[in-house]
Amino acid sequence: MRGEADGEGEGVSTEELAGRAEAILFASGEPVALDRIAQVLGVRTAAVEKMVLALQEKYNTPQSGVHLLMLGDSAQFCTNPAFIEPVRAALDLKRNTPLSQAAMEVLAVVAYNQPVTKAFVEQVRGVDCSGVVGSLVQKGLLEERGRLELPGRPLLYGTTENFLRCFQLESIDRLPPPPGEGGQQEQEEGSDDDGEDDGPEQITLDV
Amino acid sequence: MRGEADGEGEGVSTEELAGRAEAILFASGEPVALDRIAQVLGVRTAAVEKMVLALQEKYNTPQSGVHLLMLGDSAQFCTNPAFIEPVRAALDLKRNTPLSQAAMEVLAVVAYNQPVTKAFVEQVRGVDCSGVVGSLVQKGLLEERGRLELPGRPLLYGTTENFLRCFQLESIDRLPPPPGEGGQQEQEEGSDDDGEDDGPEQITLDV
Amino acid sequence: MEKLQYKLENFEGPLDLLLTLVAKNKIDIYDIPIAELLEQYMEQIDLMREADLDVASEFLEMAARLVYIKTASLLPRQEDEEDPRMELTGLLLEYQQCKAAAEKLRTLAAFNTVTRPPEELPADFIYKRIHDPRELRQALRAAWGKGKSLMPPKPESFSALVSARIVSVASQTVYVLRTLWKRGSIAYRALFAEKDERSARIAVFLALLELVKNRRVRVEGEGDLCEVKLMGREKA
Repeated sequence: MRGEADGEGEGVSTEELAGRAEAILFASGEPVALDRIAQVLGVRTAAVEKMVLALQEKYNTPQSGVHLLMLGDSAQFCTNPAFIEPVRAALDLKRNTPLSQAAMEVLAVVAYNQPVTKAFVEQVRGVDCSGVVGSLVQKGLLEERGRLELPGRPLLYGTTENFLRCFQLESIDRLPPPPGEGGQQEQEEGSDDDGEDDGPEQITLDV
Repeated sequence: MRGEADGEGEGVSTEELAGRAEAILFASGEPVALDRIAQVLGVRTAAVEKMVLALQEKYNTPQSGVHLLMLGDSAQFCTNPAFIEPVRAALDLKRNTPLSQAAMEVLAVVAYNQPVTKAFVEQVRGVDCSGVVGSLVQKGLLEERGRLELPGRPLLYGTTENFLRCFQLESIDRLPPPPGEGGQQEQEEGSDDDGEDDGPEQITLDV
Repeated sequence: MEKLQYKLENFEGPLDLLLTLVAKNKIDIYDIPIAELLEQYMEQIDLMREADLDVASEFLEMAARLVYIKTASLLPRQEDEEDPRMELTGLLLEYQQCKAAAEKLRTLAAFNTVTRPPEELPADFIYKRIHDPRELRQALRAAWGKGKSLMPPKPESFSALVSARIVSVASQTVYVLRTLWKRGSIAYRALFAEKDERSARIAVFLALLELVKNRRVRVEGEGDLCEVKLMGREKA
């Protein structure tokens, strides 16, 4: 086994050479130059080209999970693009962790007050929200909605269609009425709903 | 995309399902639990087992560059062991330095008694093992397995799927029977077959 | 007994050294001549010291242990009492098994396969979990109190530094109860929402503790969803 690496292609069957090429291509996540394979296997590049063609014939069928691509003078195995969704589902679910409490709060503040600036959200929550807002945009729950015509022209944020889907809302008007607490924001739209006995006046505190 | 994750295996041909499984295994690179594949494809784990067996039949030939391994309840693609030299040569991989005697001893104690605490390993070997355990975790041969509900809540360690691959085991049950007690070195060979009752409990110490 | 010259670095530990001595001298592991073994063991340790090498503490610990076993075995024993050497026998057997198991594993070790790095797929970050819309309401409620209590202090609040008003716990007990009489329950944070002064917040907190202790109110839930409820009167 050892000697072969330094490269004498003779004495080794074509099938075995093709297997070696296949192993090399598989193990490398990146494209591998055919030259390089030829050098390692101790054969001509033309022979490697032939092997790659044969491998492509074997792999590149609609049902195959793996395809072999030629990229210039290199070859690379990759997932059959037709199956990208199940692959994502299998590998990506980690990314779909439930929203953190912080994310939920930011989402709520935006949902009930949109469009709003990040500064507004931060004022309500009293903490920096850049990271959370960014990740909610990435998750497709918030989106940019233009800029506020104020010094610095801060970005405005609102909720997305995907947000409505995740929270099973037909439209943004169907948000549950906001809690009255905190005293000042409730005018927005919430407390007009009758059943909410925690209306703003009830929370009025005597200091 | 959504649909597949929640799983409707119906309406999709067996070949296509096998292709999806193949794609998932290929793209992951790491061992993937059959359960996980089943969940994503919306089929039973038994069906995935069948697919994996079929894929193994397709891949695990002497000439194939790629083999499919079962490692515990997971499957993983890797290169055909026969072609390790050309693969190393092409990818400039260093030969693995063989594990030290200390590392082998720690691995042995953990493999036969897992999950175990470091204190247990140290008791058997009579020396501090922190460094060795740490480096085995780093090498991906050992992993943390939660904590023992004892004062100090010590970490528990077990072997990984990578361990199974490196030691050519399909599952941890396939470890050779542990060397028997009373153990002058010669006795081990004998106790291999009949000595089933020298089970791991005899190595077990009370921690 | 045959003289042995080893280097301690060659041993995995004191048990390894002992096993070597046992093997070299063909000692019956179930009937260890402890005095002789101790003597040989100490010789090795002394050689190490002469060579000016650090002797790992484990080796010294084992020496102490051997001395102890030797002493104990000189003392008369009750019939049912265990031979003090048995513990050592047990340790040696266990370690012997460990070494044998390591040898077996070594024969299996191959390291002859290479796996593939995970494919770098463009990630799909779109959130897909389904939530109850009421969670938003809850979150908004939790968010609201926060800003009030965590925002930088208003200029007015600095006047307190000068006038340092002390807020009594009694007044805040009344405040908490009054709030709860009206509402039945309130988010924990909301109780503090309008209390800008530190002394007021402390007083509210102390009042709350007092009320909990006297079973007038109950605090439920955790973190930001924590609710304070009036006891004996559920919210209508």
